[in-house]
Amino acid sequence: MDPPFPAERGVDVYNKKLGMWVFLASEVMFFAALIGSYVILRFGAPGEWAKPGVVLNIKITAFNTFLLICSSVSMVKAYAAVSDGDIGKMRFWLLMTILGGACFVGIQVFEYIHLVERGFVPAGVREGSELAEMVAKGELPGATMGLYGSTFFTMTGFHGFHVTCGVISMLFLYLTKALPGKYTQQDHAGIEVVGLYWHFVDLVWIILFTIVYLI
Amino acid sequence: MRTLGSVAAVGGAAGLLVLLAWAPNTTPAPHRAAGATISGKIKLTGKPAASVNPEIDMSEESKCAAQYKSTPHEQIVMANPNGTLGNVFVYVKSGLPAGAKYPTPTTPVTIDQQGCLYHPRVFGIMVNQPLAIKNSDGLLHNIKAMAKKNRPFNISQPTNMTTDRSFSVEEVMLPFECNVHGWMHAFAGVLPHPFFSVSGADGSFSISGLPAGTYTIEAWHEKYGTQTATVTVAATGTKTQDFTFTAK
Amino acid sequence: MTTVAASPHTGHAHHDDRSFVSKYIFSTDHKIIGIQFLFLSLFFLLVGGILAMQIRWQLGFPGKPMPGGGILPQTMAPGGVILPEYYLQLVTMHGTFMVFFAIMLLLVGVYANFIIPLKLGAHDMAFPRINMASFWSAFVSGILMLSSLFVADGAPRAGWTMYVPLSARHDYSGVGFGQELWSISIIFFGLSSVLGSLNYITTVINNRAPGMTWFRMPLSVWALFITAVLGLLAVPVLAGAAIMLLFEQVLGTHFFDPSAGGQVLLWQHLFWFFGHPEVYILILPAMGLVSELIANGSRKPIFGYHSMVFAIVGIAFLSWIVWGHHMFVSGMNPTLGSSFMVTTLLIAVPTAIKVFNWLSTMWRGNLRFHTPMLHAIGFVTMFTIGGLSGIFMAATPLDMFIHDTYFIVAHIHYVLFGGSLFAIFGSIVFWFPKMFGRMMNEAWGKVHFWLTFIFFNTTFFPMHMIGMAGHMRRLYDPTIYEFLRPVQPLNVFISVNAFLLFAVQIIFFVNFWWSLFKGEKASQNPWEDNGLEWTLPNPAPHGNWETPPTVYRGPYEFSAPGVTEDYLPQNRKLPTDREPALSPAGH
Amino acid sequence: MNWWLPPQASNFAPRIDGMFTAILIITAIPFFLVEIGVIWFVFKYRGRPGQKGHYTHGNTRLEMIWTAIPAVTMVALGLISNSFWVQIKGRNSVPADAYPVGVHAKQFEWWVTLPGPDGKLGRTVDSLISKANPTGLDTTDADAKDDIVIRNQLHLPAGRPIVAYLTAEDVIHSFYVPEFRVRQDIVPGLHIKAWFVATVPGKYEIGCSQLCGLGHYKMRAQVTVHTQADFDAWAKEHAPQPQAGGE
Repeated sequence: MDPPFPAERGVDVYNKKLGMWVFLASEVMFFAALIGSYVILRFGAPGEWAKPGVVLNIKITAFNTFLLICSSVSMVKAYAAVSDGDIGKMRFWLLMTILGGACFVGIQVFEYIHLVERGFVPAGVREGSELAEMVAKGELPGATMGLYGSTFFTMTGFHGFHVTCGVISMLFLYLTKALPGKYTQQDHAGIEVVGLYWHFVDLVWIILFTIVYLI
Repeated sequence: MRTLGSVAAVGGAAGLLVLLAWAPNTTPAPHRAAGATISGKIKLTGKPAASVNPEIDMSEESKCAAQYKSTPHEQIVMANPNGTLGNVFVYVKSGLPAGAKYPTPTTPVTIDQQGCLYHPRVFGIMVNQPLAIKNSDGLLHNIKAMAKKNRPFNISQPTNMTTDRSFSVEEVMLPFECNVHGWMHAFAGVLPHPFFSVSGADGSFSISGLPAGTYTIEAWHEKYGTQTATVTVAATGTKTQDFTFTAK
Repeated sequence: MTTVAASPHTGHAHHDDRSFVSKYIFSTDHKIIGIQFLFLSLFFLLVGGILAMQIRWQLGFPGKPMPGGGILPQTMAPGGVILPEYYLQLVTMHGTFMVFFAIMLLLVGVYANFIIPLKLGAHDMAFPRINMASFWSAFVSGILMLSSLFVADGAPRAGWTMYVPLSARHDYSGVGFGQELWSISIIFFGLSSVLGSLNYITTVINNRAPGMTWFRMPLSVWALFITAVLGLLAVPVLAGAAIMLLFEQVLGTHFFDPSAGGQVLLWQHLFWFFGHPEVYILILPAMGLVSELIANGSRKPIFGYHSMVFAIVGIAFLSWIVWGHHMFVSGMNPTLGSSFMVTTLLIAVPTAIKVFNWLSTMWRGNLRFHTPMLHAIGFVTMFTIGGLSGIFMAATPLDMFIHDTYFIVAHIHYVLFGGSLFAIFGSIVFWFPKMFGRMMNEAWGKVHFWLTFIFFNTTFFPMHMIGMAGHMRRLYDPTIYEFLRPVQPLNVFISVNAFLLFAVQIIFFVNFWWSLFKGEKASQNPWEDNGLEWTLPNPAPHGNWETPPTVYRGPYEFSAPGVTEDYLPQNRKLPTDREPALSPAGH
Repeated sequence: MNWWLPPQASNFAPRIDGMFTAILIITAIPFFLVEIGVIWFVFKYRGRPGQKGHYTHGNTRLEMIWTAIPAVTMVALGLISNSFWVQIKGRNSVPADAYPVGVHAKQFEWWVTLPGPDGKLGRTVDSLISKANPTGLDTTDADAKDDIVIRNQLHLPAGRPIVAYLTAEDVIHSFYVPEFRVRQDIVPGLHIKAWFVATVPGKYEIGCSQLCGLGHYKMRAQVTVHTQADFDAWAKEHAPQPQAGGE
């Protein structure tokens, strides 16, 4: 029950927002499990980890990261706009956010396709592929490529899944709430709540980008 | 929706797997048409090292150990007194008319686990022909079929019993092992046609019922590898083709 | 997902004009969802029991054809003789069903849903639709898990703890698709659990009726609240692990594959990091529910309410830093073992506080031995044994001997059956009138309790002994071992009593179904309890309250001086009570 | 049948059993306190119509007491058992003169390597593992020449420290000898040591106590503890034939 139904004072946060905070707590644990496993596996790995930038294309992903951060900013702008009661601006910035997220997913899919073509798969390196030759030449450490593939695709894959969910729910809000003008200066919980989720996803990506691509 | 979806998916997948595992074959027993025969002997030159067939310590399986007067040995190399080699799988590798279909026999091939060894150790079986896995020891054996092309299985038989299985695609050779008794190994040649044979105690084999043509024959031994030969046969009559393996 | 959270709920108890489907199947009413969970979890409780009976048959009479086993397919039990592969499936699925789908759903699914809003004086959960989603994903999860028994090569065979590499490699275990189904099912289960938890937490924080301050909340709500926090944070870890396991099977990843640098112990760390909070998810709510029953049955305020709350919080906190005690002999660094031992032993402290407080609650009470009270007393006595036997395995050197023996099996059954299940039986009887408007039959309820109590002990106590004799877990045929042949008669004894234990549960099921339709109509407050739920008609209407109740006192004001009855509902206004300060509307 | 712990046959057994008894006594106190308390209250305070319970919300001092006592006991217990734990499994607890034996677990067999006269175990290499050489013993290694490799049998000299080098080929197994009170999981990819002293000559059993698959219950080996003299005789008699360890 959302207030005004009279209730004992809880935290001064309305239910949907509180619910999202609570949900994000569980998301933190989920990613903590994946990232923690990655850290453990990488430190316990038999020998060298592949050098950054050899398998993964840092430039494209860096741009992708930039894109996601921008979409976070546009989300903030959308929220600011609706708080000022400027519905038109809110629509615009929400659309920008959706586009940013969609592009991110698109680029990630493109990146996956490219990696698989080069022979980088969750199981490690595909026989007879370009990367397999590099392993044979000793440019890549064969011993750890299996772990590399497993952790990379699992972590980035599930992040991508979260971004997709975010884009879908934002699109849903845009079509069912923003366009029909259901959001007002007083009532715009959806924007704020989905915004929280979006910033979280963004934050997770910055961590992933650092530990998976850069280090 | 999601509920129905996943349930249906699971159901479907389950059904599919079941079909794969237990595809029934009701084709009548083939009546082998008269045709050419390829027969011969598998010769063995040289003397295999004593260590080639290691001793088996069956002490913990008294039931099995009781069946042997002297210490049992593995039968990796079955060197016959007459200088021939047994347990060699000989089969037509290629040359058969493309697209020819051969009826699947319904009579099962039986592999018996007796005295903690597989009998036979090497055998041929046709695709979809039933394989009767028999446990005559009355103690736990597990049968692990380490198939690459077929669906692998790993089942157990805690007591006297028979389990039926079959294989859906050609696979030469398909190894079996028992993990409870690490020395137990067997090999099956799964073929889509009936033109195979295993050399016996006299080292001889014979493949009959072949239509006229030129065939590549392969002889396989679990330790000494494979040898091939090309043989041309007329509509009838017998061709002799020997193989010679060298003991290492 | 956030969009689902929108809840256009209008809390009007009168003119309930919902269609049958929206009322009973895709219902958003927390009470209906609780009842749906009740039927679902009781079903899985039955399934788990049936599997257990087959396990006991094989252990008591190894290799003998099982009566009625003939109906099982050749791949499970040819001629009724259970095969090792089927035995391992039984062991695995019994654990999985009982832990995840029976006990956990009964406590967290049924009572969190049914009790929290009622006891807090809320119209419904904070997010009714998420609540519904939580039930249906649990349902899907259960169906998937059940279906794994029927796919080719059957259900998983690696034990409910799914230790890799056995669970990760089909050629090691001989399992097929069933293994993947376990992981998929667990992922759905995780979703359900998280959706449920965030609902409970939000509701408890924000939707308490005026005057229902934190320390006026019933202990059951406290326990369920803390449990929800544990579930919220622990289950995602399991989901993550299950996903890795799934990828290991279908994508050929190498997380747990030592030949490619993966780490086998990683799974155990992830699993038990979830698994130990899970253990308390399975017992904390039971403790809370029992506190209600004991206070009501003793007609006395709960002894040391605050220390009870702090004990719950303490146990919950410790549960995060004890997971290693499942891994003392797993090859984990022994120094870690030392620290985990200390934290584990410390859990005995809050647990002891609770037990002593229950005991002192009965002290100088005016005890009413209704069925719920009997079950509550059963809980206290049996849980004490389970708790104390835990100290044996907490001591690392001793654990080296009894780990993975039947001593552990005995311990967990004393906690989960003697503990949780007694609390659940008691609670079902206690809240039955509020759920269905009828009473369960008291006489048969008492018979069921006593027979269960007796056969429970004759079944599980001897397990301590065969454990001391060194009886390993998950053995298909213990008589293979010379040192176990002497204890085989005890195995037979256990099996026979297990069958009897199962048989007497029929009394409960019959009583349950009979009372559902024929039980005597319940008065509004049949147990003379103080909880807000008892101020509602039976069964409670949709939306619970037309005007929210106002709370003036704690939940355990039994036998209060200056009141004629020996109970005092939380919302009855005495002349001395002041109105609570309301939170500003729309805070 | 035996209603108590199995016979003691290792240096650890007496102390572990001692702990068992000690904890049994410690736990017996609260056990009887609670159970007798419950029974007593059930009879003494059974409900009488028209009567009320005693109205109290608790007693802080009392609660302090029954918080403090368990806390102290548990910490003490922890410290005591930890000192012992360190002796059993501690990183450098293995005596220097311990007699090494290799125990290699695979579905569903135990392969034991005894060092032979030189008292040194030969190097083992996973890549060498084959049907003919189940432990992957590297025969080029000088120490390996006299190693004795046997299946499902473990022969030990009594009265001297033994250190078992535990390796697993496929899944997790667990080395467990009840009479020794010794249990250690064997994890693929890890090299784990377990040490003990077998004190009483005789025959015992190794059981696999970690679920390892279809044949788990059948994964059993015989332990024979000899007196030093018998052991040497046995070792001489089973000195490896040239082909021990395959070609």
